[in-house]
This record gives sequence, C-alpha cells and structure tokens, in this order.
Amino acid sequence: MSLQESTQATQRGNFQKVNRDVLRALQPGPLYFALLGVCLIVIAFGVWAWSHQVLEGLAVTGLRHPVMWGAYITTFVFWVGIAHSGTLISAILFLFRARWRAAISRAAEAMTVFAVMTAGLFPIIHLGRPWLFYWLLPYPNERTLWVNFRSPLIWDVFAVGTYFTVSAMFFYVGLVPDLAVLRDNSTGWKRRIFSVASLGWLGTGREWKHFSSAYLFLAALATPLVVSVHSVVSWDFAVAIVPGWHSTIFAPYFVAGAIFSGLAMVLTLLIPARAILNLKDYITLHHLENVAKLIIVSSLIVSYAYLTELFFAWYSENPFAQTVFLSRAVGDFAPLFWLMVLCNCLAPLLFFFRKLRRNTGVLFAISLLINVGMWTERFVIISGSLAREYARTSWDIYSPSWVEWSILLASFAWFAFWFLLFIRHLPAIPIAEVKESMHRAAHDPSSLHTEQQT
Amino acid sequence: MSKSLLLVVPTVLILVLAAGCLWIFPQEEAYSPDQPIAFDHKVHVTDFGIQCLYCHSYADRSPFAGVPSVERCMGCHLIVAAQTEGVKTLNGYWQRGEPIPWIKVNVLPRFVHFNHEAHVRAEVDCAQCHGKVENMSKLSRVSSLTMGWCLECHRQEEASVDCLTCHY
Amino acid sequence: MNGVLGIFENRENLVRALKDAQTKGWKQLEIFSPYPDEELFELIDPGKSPVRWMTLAGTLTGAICGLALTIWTALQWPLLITGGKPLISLPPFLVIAFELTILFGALATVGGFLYWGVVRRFFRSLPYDSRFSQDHFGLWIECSKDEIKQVLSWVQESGATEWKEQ
Amino acid sequence: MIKRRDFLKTVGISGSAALLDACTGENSETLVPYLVPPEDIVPGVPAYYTTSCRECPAGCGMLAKTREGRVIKVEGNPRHPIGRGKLCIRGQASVQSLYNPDRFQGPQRRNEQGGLEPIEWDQAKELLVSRLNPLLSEGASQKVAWLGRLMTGSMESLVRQWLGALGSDRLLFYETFQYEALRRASEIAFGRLELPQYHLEEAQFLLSFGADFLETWRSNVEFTSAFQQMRSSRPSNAPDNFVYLGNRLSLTGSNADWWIPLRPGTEVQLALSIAHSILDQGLAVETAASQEWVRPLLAPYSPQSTQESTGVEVSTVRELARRLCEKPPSLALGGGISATGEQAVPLELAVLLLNALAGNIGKTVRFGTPSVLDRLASYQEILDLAQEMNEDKIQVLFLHHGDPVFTLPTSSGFAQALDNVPFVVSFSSLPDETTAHADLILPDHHFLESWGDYSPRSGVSTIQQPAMQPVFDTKATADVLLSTAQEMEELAARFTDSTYAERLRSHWDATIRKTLDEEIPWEEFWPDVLTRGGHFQEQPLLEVDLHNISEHLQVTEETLVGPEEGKSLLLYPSPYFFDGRNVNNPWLHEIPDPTTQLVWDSWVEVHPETARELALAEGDVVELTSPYGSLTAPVHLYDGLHQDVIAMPLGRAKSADLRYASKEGVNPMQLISPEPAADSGSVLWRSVRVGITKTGARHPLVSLQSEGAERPEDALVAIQPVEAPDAAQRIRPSELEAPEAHSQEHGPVDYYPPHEHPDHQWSMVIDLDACTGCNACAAACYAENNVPVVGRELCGHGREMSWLRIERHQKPLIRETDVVFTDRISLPVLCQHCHNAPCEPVCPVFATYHNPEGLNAQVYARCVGTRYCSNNCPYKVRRFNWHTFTVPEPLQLQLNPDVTTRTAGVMEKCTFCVQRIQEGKNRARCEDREVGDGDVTPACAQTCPTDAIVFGDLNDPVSRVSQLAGHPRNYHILEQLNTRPAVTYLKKLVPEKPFTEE
Repeated sequence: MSLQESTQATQRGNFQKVNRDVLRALQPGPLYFALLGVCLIVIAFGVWAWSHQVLEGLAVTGLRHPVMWGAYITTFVFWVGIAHSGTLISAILFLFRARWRAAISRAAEAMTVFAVMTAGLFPIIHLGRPWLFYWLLPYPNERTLWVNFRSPLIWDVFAVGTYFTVSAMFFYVGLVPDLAVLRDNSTGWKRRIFSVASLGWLGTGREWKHFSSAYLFLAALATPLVVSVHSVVSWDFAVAIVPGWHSTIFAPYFVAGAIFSGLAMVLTLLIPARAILNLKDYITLHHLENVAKLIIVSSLIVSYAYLTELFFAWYSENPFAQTVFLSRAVGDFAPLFWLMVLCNCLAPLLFFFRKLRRNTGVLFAISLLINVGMWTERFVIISGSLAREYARTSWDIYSPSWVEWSILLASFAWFAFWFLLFIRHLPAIPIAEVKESMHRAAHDPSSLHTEQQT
Repeated sequence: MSKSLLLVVPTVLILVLAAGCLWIFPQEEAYSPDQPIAFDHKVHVTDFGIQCLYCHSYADRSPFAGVPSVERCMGCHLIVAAQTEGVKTLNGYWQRGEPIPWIKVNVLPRFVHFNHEAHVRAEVDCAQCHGKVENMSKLSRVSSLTMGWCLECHRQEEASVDCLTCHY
Repeated sequence: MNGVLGIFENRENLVRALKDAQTKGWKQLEIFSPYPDEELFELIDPGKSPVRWMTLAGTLTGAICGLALTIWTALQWPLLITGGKPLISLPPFLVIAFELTILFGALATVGGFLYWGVVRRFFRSLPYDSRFSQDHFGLWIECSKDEIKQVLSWVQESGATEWKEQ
Repeated sequence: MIKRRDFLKTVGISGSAALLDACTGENSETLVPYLVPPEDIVPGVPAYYTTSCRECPAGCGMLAKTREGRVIKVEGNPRHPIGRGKLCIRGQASVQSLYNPDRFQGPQRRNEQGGLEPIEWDQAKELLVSRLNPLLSEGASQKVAWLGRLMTGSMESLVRQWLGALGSDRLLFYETFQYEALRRASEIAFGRLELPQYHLEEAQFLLSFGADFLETWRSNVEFTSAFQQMRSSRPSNAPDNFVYLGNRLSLTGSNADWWIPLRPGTEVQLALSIAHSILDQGLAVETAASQEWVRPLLAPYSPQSTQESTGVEVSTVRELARRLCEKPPSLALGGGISATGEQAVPLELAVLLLNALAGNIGKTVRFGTPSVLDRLASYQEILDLAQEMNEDKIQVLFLHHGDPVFTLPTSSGFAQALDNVPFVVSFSSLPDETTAHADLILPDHHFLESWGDYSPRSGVSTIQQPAMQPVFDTKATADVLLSTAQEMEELAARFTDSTYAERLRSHWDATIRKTLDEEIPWEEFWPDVLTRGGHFQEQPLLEVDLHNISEHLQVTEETLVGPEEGKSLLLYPSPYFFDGRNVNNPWLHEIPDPTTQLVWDSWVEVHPETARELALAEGDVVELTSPYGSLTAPVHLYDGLHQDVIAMPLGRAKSADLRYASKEGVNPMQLISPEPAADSGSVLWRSVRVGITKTGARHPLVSLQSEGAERPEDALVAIQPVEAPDAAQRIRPSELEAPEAHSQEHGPVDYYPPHEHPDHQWSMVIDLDACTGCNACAAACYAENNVPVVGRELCGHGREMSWLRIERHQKPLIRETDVVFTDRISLPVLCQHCHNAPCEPVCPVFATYHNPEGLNAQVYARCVGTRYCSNNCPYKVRRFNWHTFTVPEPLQLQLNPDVTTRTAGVMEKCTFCVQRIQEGKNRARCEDREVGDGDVTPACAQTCPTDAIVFGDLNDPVSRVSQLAGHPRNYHILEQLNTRPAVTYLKKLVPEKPFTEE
C-alpha cells in the first residue's frame, strides 16, 4: 500500500516537473534572439535576390539550355524530403506503437510543417513568370481553361498542398491539450489567445476519447500520404524521358531518401535544441540512438538504390543512360557524385558502432554531412541528367549563380525562423503524451521494457 | 467569447471567398475615352446613313478594319458642317498635315490575332462585337473582349476553338 | 446545470469513486484527466468514437470529387490533347483522386473531432480546475438542486481532496 | 504617297507596339490613320515588291514583303533566272543592313578637328558644287574619278555622262574578289576575255580546285541550286561525283564526297598531271587531244613525277582522270581565293585544258554570256588610280559603296593615297575604314529604298524598286547627281530628268523595249517588268576553239615571302560576311559559322598538329607576323586544313565603330603582299608565310555546338554506339534496297490510338543529301519569327534563341590516304512537332499541346515558364526567354507584326510558321477553295536554295511531302523514342567503296 502511495506521489511529482520544464523551455535567452535576428537578415537578402530575378528574368541564374532545372528544384525536393521524417516519427511510429517517439514527435511534426512551407515556395520561385503561379490551380475562370492533370507538376500541387494541410492539422490537433496547459499557466491576453487556440479544452473523458480517435485516424491517413507525396515528387522525374530520370525505382528510392534526409535533419535540430532548452531528460540519448538506427536502415536502402541505377544503366545497354551515369561516375559530375556517396552511403555506416551513435558530437556532424549529401544527390540527379541528354550537340554544364545560392541559404533561414518561433511559443515536447507514457511506465513495466528495445 | 468565435470565423471565411470570386470575375464597365475630336457615330450612321465599310474600308479585305484617313473625312467636311467645332479641329489637323491621334476603344492584347476579314466574310454583324454604334453619340466599348467572350460565340457558331486560331 | 465536482490527487481514488458513483446510479458523470487513458474512458463512456464515420465519409467524397474534377475539366476542352494520350487518361487522374481522398478524409476527421470533442461540449457548462491540465483528476456528478446535499456528502467520502458545487 | 513623317509615325507605332509586353491587357494606345491613304497599302495585308539583291555582285532577284509600308522580310523572286526564288543567308539578312542602327542618318562633313559632323542636304550639295565648279571652269580633264560597286544600265549611263560632263572617264568598278585570272585564262585559251558560264546542273562529275561556289564564289545561290540538280540526278550506286582539291576544307569542300588536301602551290602540277593521265589512258576527246602542242606540254607532268611535290598518289590521279572523262560532260572549276597566287593564271589555264580534254567546252563550260564581273577593274588598275592620287592628278574622288581601305592589301598604301586627294566624297551608308578618310559623306539609300537596275549578266536586266520610304535622311546617289548637276549652270542643260526614276524608265524604254523583236506598248511592258522583276532573255551559245596555251603555262615554284618556319596564310571570304560589307548584321554573327560552328568573333584556324607543335590551345590569342604587317587573333583548331596552312576568314571583324562587328583579328589584309600578280594584275591572296607567336592572352571562342568527344566521359562513351541525333544519317547504296530503310512501317506499335487530323496534317521532309549547311533557312527563320539576338556573352551561357539550328556532324578527318572522306552531315534541327510529343503532357497549364492539324502548339500567352517541356524535349529545340530581349531602333521596324514578340519567362520554339499556315488557310477560305500544296511554305523551306526542306499536308495525297513519306531513305531522328515526329529526314547517300579501287 505504502509502496503504491509513494509511486503515486513520485508520478505527481513527475507530472509537475514535466509542466515546469516545458514551460521553462519557453523562456528565451539572448542567444535565441541573436539567432532570430540572423535569420531575418538572411531572409531579407534572399527576398532581395529573388526580386532581382523577377525583374531581370531568369538570366540571372546559372540555368541555361539544356539544363532548365537546377538549384531551385533541387532545394524543393530537398525540403519535401526533410518533411517526411516528421510524419514518419509522429504518424508511422505512432501506428507501430513505438512509444519512444513520444518525446520527439512534437518537434518532428513542427519540422514537417515548416519544411513543407519552405518547399512550397520553390516551385513558385523557379517559375519564369511567377506572378502567374495561380494558373497552376484549378479555379473556374472565364476562359474555361483548366489545368493539365496529366502533368506531374499538377500532381505536385495537389500532393504538396494536401501534405501541408494534413500535417498542419495533425500538428494542431496534437497540440490542443498542451495549449490548455499553457492557458492554465498564463495570464492576461496570452491566456485569452491560448484559451481560443486550445478550443476551451477541459480534458474531459469524452474530449480525450474523440481526440485519441481523431489523432489515430489522422495518423492512419498521413501514413499513405507521406508515401504518395514523395512518390509524386519522384514522378516529376520518373515520368520524363530524360535519361537518368526515367526510372521505375524512383518512387521507393526517393521516399527512402526523403526519410533518410529527414531523420538527419531531426538530429540536426534536436541535438542543439535539447541542449539549449535543456530537455535532456525528455529527449534522451536513447531517442537519438533510435533515430541513428533508423538512419542506418534508410541509408542502406538509398545506397542500394544507387547501385541499382548503375546496374540498370550497365545492363540495359542503353547508351543514353550509360552516358549519364558515366558522366556522374567519372565525368564532369564525378566530384559531386563521390561526395554524395561519401555522405549518404559511407558516413552513416559509422552508426553501426554503439559508441559513435551514442556520441552527440558524432551524431550531429554526420547528420550535417547527410544533409549536404542529400542535397547533392538531388542536384546530381536533376542537373546531371539534364546536362547529358539525348542531343549531345546541346550538352552543357550548369552551376548555380549567386542568386540561387542566396535563395537556397535564405530557405534555411526561413525554416529556422519558424522553428525558433515554435520552440519559443509552443511546447517542444507533447506534455500529455509524455505523461501518458510515464503513466504506462508506472503501471506496466513491460511497456517500459519495450521502450528500451524499440 | 469562445462560443461567439464559432460564428465569427465562418463568416470571415465566406467573405474572403466572396472577395476572391469578385477578383477572379471582375466587373466590366463600359470603356469610353474622350477622343481628340468628339466624333458622333449616331449622326453619321443613323442620321446620314453612312455604311460602316465606307469609313472602315479595310474591314472586309484585311485583318484591320482601319480608321478613315483624314482625307476621307475632309472629302465631305470641306463643305458639310464646315463650321461646327469638331470639323474645325479636323480641318486644323488637315491643314497641319497631321494625322488624328484617335484613342483605341476596342483594344485586344498583343498576343491575340483577330481578323476582321474572316469575321465579315462569316457574316458576323459588326454590332455583335461593337454594339449598336448607330446609337452611340460617344463611342464606348460594349463587349468585354475577353477570351471567354470570344469563345462563347466560337462555340455557338462551331468556329475553331483551337488556341492557334488566335494565339501565335 | 447543477452538480458537484470532486478533485482527486491520483487516478486510483478517481477510479474507485467513479465505480462507486456508477453503482449509485448517477448517470450524468464526467471525468477530467491530464492525459489520455483508455481504461478510464472505457469506464465513463464505453463504445467507439463516431469520428471514424466522418473519416470514412470524407475519404469517399474525396475520391469521387477527385475523379469528377479531373474528368469533367478534361471534357471542358476536348481539343487539348497532349503527348498522344487520351483525353481521359485515368492513371494520372488517379493520382489526383488519391490526394483528394486523403485531404477530404483528414478534413472530415478533424471536423468530427471538433464537433463531438469541442462543439458538443460548448453546450454543457462544466466546471474546471486548472490543475486538471497538470496532475489532478476530476469527477463531475450532475444532479438536481435537491440531490446536491446528498451527492456532496458522498463526494467527501469518495477520496476526493477538494470539492466544488454549482 | 504619305509624307515621310507620318509614315514613320505609323510604323513607329506598329513597331513599338510589337515590342510591348505580351502580358499587357488594357493599355490605351492610339490609332494613327494615314493622312492620305497610299493606294498600294492596305493595313494588315502584305504588299510585295520585286527588286534586286545588292548584298553581293551575284544580283539575285528579290521580293520585298512590306506591311504598313515597311519591309519586314525579303525572299527570292521565283520568276528571276538568278536565284529562282531563293536567297542566301546574306540576302535574307539584308533587311538588317536596311534598318541598321549604325547607318549614317544623314549627310556628314569632315570638320577642322577631323571629325564628322552632320549637315543638311542643301549645305552638302552646295559644298559639292563649290568643289566641282572650279574644275569645270578650268576645263580640267581626268581630275575626277569614281571608284564604286558594279553598276549597269541607267545608273551606269548616268554616272558616265555625269563624269563626262566633269571631263573625266575614270569610272572604276571595284569588288574585293575579282576573277581576273580566269578572264585572262579564257582569253588565252579561247580568245574570249570573259568569265565562262558554268553549268553544274549538267555535269556528271565535278572537280573543284578550291572554288567555293556554294559560299562566295561568283553567284552562290545559282550555283547551289545547280549543284543540287547535279547531285539529285547522280546514280545512287555511285553517289560520289564531287571531289574538292584545296588546302582548306570550306563549306563547299565539306559538301564534296572526297577531299584531297593539297600542298599549297601544287594545284597546277596536279591539274596537269590529271590531264597527262587523261591522255595516257586515251580518254581525251579527239579535237583537244589532237592538237600537236598538247602532248609536249603535258609530257613533264606524269603522275609519277608530280607525286613527289603534290603528295597525291598515281592511282588517285588516274582515278580522277578516269572519272572526269568516263561520263561526259564533267566539269572542273578553278581557282577560288584560296588558290589565287602567282600561279593563278596557269592554274585556270590548266583547268580549262582539263575541261577541253574532257570535252566540256560548250556543254558545262560556255562562252558568250558576259558576266557583269567581267567589268571589274583589276587590282593593277586600282593601284594606277592610287598612283595618280598620290601624284595629285585627282582633285575629287567619288567612292560609291565598297570599302577599299579595308579590303585592299593594307600595305598597298591606298589609304595614304586617299588622304592625298583634296576632296573625297563617299556615298557609303555604313561607317567603315574608307569613310574614315572621306571629306563629305552623302549616304545613299539602301537598295530596298531606291530605284535602280542591275544586270548581273547579259540577258538578265533586273529592276530595283523602292519597297519603302527611306528609314533615315538619306538620298539616292543618282538623285544627288541629278540635283547637283541641275545646280551647276554648265551641266544643268544636260541633265533634264527631274528624278532618277524618270531617267530609269526612259532608259529601259530606249535600251530594252525598243530593241525587242515584237512591238510591246510601254503600258504593258513596264507593269510586266515590275511584276516579273526585270527583263530576261536567253543568250545564244558561242562556239569557241582551244588555242595553244603552252607558252603561257609556265609552271614555277610558288614563292611565298615570310619566315621559313612560318605557315602559308590562307585568307578566305567569310561565307556570311563576304568581304565584311554586312559585318554589322547581328543575325549573321549569331548564326553559327557553317564550318566552325563559332559565333560572334573572328579567328585564325590552325591545324591541331600545328597547334601541338606550337603548344596552342583553342582560344589562345596569337600574333601573326608577315613581312607586311601583323595582327593578333584567337586560335581555333580546325582539322580541315593542310598542315602547311593557317586560314583566316575575311570580314568578320572591322575596326570601324560598329556595335555588332568583332574587334578581334582585324584586318588580315595587313598581312598579304601589295604586289599585283604579274600576269593578271590581281591581288596575290596567297603570297605570304606568317610567323605565329603566342601572346599568352586568351579569348575563348563561343561555339553553339558542344563537341561531345572533348569530354572525358565521352571518351568512354565513344566505345558504346552512342545514338546522338547523328545516328543513322548516312545510308549506303546497298542499304537502299533493304526494307528496314523504311522507318514508317517498322515503328513500334502504340498503346494508344493515333491522333485524328480531320482537315490537315502538316509535315516536313528534310533531305540531308541536299542540305549544304548554308544556314539561309536559319536567317529566314530569324527574320520571319522575330527570333531575338542575344549577343556573344549570352551565347556563351547557352542562351541562344535560334528556332532552327544546323548541326555539323563530321568525324575527325582521317588522313591515312591522300584522299579524305569528308563525311560531313549538315543536320537542320527544329521542333519535330511530334505526334507523341514528350513536351506536351508535362505542361501544367496546356501552354503546349497537339493541335488538330498535327502541330505542336506553343501558346506564349499561357506559358508560366516551368521549363519542364524543354527538359523533356529530346531534340532540345525549345528556347526560353531569359530576358525580355529588345532591339535598338530602328531594327524593331523589321519585326513581323503577324508574330507575337515573346517576353521574359516564356518558352518558344519553331511553329512551322503557323502565321503562314493561318494566312494560307484564310486566303483559301476567302477564295472559296481548298488549301493546295504550296499555299503554305514556312520561311526556311521557302529560301532553301537546294529545296532540301519540303513542307506540306500529309492528308493531301498529291502533296510533295506525301510522295516523299515512303521514301527509302527516310528516317526520324531518335526514332527509338517513338515520339512520332512530323519532321522526317532523308538520309545522306554516301559512297560504299574507297575512292580508288586498287
């Protein structure tokens, strides 16, 4: 009896601690504002660069005949990819009852939303006449002209649009009970805002019941969605006849790549975040290690895809495909290609060593490498193939101009900007879920046990 | 407060949508610029029964209908109504040997190739696009001249709706 | 709307009290919890949430709208043939249909949650204690004015640490 | 006619409007009516005027297409015997010399500071009169001289009369490239001091000693069509009937089947040894062979003896001899610029002898039709004039077009002589090296702005009509002469015609109408002349016999002055710029040079071997030094050269202040010898050896065709059978019978049913066997479709906009034997208008789609610029507007109002000239008839001198395309992609066997 008493007491203590810690995390330091400032400056520069491009025409980019797609589309694919791991962690792992995800799921979801917001900008930035972007939406107009649903770009519009809406809703629904926590711990106008945002959440049994069921179904819908989105993105290339693009393995290949890069980004974000917000007790080495394990798996899948591509090119005896892959392996694109192999295939192998994957320094470094590697991969696939198409008399080499580089940089600042706002104003870890898993841990040790394993 | 929100949010959304629709289908108000000479179609067409083709003489043999040359105007106005205000101005241009800078009323964008000849031959009445000019003392645009407007007729008359008919 | 709210420091007391209350035949009960706990909810409101039906309806609508939109717009201008493919080329249209399936499904699900989880609650004015979002549990027993005395005395026995009546 | 001001206002508006942003919706613009409507102008309806092209002396017939009173396009005049409706690239680009922004915009005078200052025409005339009157008063003779471009008919008579009135008959016609040696040779051999008329179309076998008749030699359009007739009639089992001998592989050379790279200076010996071998094998025609002087003359030149110096195998010589004679008539052409040195006359003699022995005289080589070129003043005569100028004998010198200071050997001192003349009057319309020495500039009209007549050869008198009002404040030279004369009391009485037009008519009446056999009233004669474009009549063939040429045929070792280790310098007329007269026409710079594929520069061509010796790389700037001068120019590696030679194009660069002319490598004429040839008195084009020194500077040359093989990975790919578009362009006689030659039948089966094309199915057939790669089509496309010029820098960034490119596919030339298989394919690549177009389904907004007439439509107004279509186009023919490209005033007046000008961010490409399709269909509809074959002809097909491009409706069974559809030689490029293009190619026929059997 007394034992039970004590466990209950400690649990209450823990619950209070959770609230305390999370709320404390919302108190920013000077470093925070410094970062925010830097982001804003970089964004401003990017905006200026883009307006320059709009006024001058795309001649200010490095793009050229025949390489019509370059850094912008690369970056688009990159950010969409980043988004994916968020959904993986929050939805897929949720369905698989991998409880350890609880602590990092919130951050991952936020990352998804912001990454899609960033990605969505690039198709517009890269347009020749961006002021007409809305022509890509099927809206009724007096011309009775609609959009061409056969075009993968329209699939993109729908896939990315859906993805953004769904992940945003998923993020918000999960947030509602925690907003109530904020409400109950704030006063004045903040309290008003939070009480509106939390939809007047009381935490009644019935609320929780519908909440859980909604959350479950959203997760169930998000899972096929996340697979479809990057498949669609990959079809931008796979359905084209460009040698080096036109490949059946692209969908799974890209989805794996997306999750791979996303997981890396999770590490890149969480390792500093948990230190700064000192949430080390919630986002533990154990979590990071699990992410690292997932990275190994996805890295191996990606490496396998690389080999498959090369094998196809060789075995098909299709001279065009061979030209492209030779130009990657030993031609003008060799440096990028091998950089990509180093970052995406070799570096992650280090995670096979427990010591290394439990060392935050190593984790962080390699996660950065993977980010670079995955951007390079998309660049090599997109520009590398275009530069070596059928008409060899039109071959040319492409390298991004300062405009493209600065817009790429600005996209990172833009992403960081939102993420900073997020960790400053919203609970970076799902309070209710953490409490729930604490409760489970307390009541059936088995779940604790499984937590160690997953 | 939370409850009233339930009503506020939807209303706002609906308003926004409505605004959007208005923006997509803008209202066409009649465009009627002031001309260098206050030319009165009503007088010329209704009162004196001059045919369109008399002045816009290219309409049946060229993509452009053409505006009458100053000489054509002077042809009559050397004698007719020589003292009226408008004709004085006209005479001024004639004396100075300057063409009259009429303001275009029915403007098509550069990327549209319209052919008067084809339409006249297809027996499309001038009024179908230009309206009842014979009743207009001051000329104004009656048709939106938007693509949808063209298509309406083309679909009805089973004329070509291939983009290349007008866009090249 | 009258009743009594008991505030509990831990789950066990709440469960005990709840079961007791149900035996007493009080129907209008509601509990408060800082985290989702299926067993608890089973006690208060057995059965599955109707949200699932919303999801189903949404997905079906989405699929139909997707196909309808693509096919109908294609027929708007049959001249626009591209790449030697038929006017109504289903494979690409299915992609759109799929995305809309998910989109509408998700929207409906959230709609369902908002309706049953939020809107419905707006019309029952329940009491609240800000500790419910932290570590306390609550039990609300709705009853008529004259029952209050009796309920209140029961609550005091039930292991609640605090109680309010309204 | 309308007043010029109003005219400019009208066109000014339509012109600037054409440049307006295609996206502007509501923009209030003004309608400017004519003051008095010109009877022959209906707005929106083109009016055509026959005239004569004056870009080069060939004088092709020309049709000027005008809209709202401005010339927007020029095309060949189909009823004219020269050109027969075709124009070369220079002719197509002549509209840009009309609207050239750098033209003199009015008369100018040299002021005290030595600069040019604008003046009024009245002042200008006063000034001229004031300089001429004294001469008249002192009754001086031969104090006035006229040096200018060729004139005939009324213009010539006017100038002669005018000079005569000033007491002078010094009228010299100047052209950079003369044919003095050939004329002299004809005189020696046949007693006719005239250029023979060559009839390639009748030749069974053609041998050219460096005569680049497809580019610049005499009348290139005429020769090109004749060449095509000769080629198309050749037997398919022996398709190699053209051998080119010379030390540079020109465009003409690369259109030959075989190239014999000759050591410079050995042409004569080779020609003679061929003649020798003809006699040896007893193939010669009796009349020639029987002449007693022939055998002794040829005795020393047995193939064995010449082999040493020429480096040509005995067997080759024997084969050449055999082919020359086996199927008469054949034809041997002699002496392009590249073969014009000391030995020019002997070479021409030897070549004429070959023709005589092969029995070509009177068949493919004819006399009795003197060419206008016969009347050119020789270099010697011009030197004499310079002499007089130096001796102060010339008081006033008139320069009428042409740029002698630039095009004469610099060291001839003509410029100095010019400075010694008290008063130099220039009628040039473009600033150049010569006008820099003029005291008074009275800019002449462009030939599209003025009346005139020109007779390129006897029997062909072309009328030249003003197709439009002058763009600038210029005056027709003829009218200037008349009006000045009328202001000088001594002359006024003798020049009564008020205008030149009047004089022209009376001249034609007197010299042509009155000389006709049957009496035609003027009222019928003149309109007929104007519509026909001139008056043409056949000339009788003149019988000639061969004289003894032995004492004139002294074969000597060619002496080249200059450093021993140096290379023999070969100057060649640029195929696009001739002698540099149209160096400021941007299209010509932007369209890749046909042999090098380079744009926007001048260069010196060096053989890769030589480059290796001198450690030179592409783009290195070298200094070339000869005893007479030196210049620097960037290096281009070209393997189509004899190793002892370096070559340089003439006329791509000028030092004059012209915005489009290159400033690199001017002026090669500094390098060559000022000495005239002893026998013919012509310029010694091949006279020096030049030393090459690396300056260390670099000037990368811009090529629009990436040479795949230069990249490492391609070295690996080369092992694989890479199917670039050049795949299977060649076909050998034996394959002609093979059924799989038919690409149509064995195409893969489609999953979807084919398109339906109820009314028309437009299609194009391009015959690679006919295409010479002259690029006239490309220029026509630029002119017709408002294709913007982007300039050197953007070309370097791969932003060129050309809708039609001619790819040069030529493997590195193998030099194992003395005879090289040229193996050059010129592949015109334009939008293939695929029926399964990969570009279409990827466009999100339907900006491109397949229209019911089989066109791959591109709707600029709808394009948002995703550029996906371009990525997905395997032919890489789509062009993207990286900027909103504009042109300087008044070049925009040339823009075609029927074609939307594109703005930044929009994709564009070949449309099969859809505006012409619409126009043709509309015309047919208005005339209540079906569209027939030939009603619609795209600009490229229209101008192609070899008719390599055929366009038509596949639904029409009698159309030419339908007939060519099942041709055994046809194929689609990248057929394996099953894009089903509407453009079909006919493979080039290449020889199966090596040149010599044994």
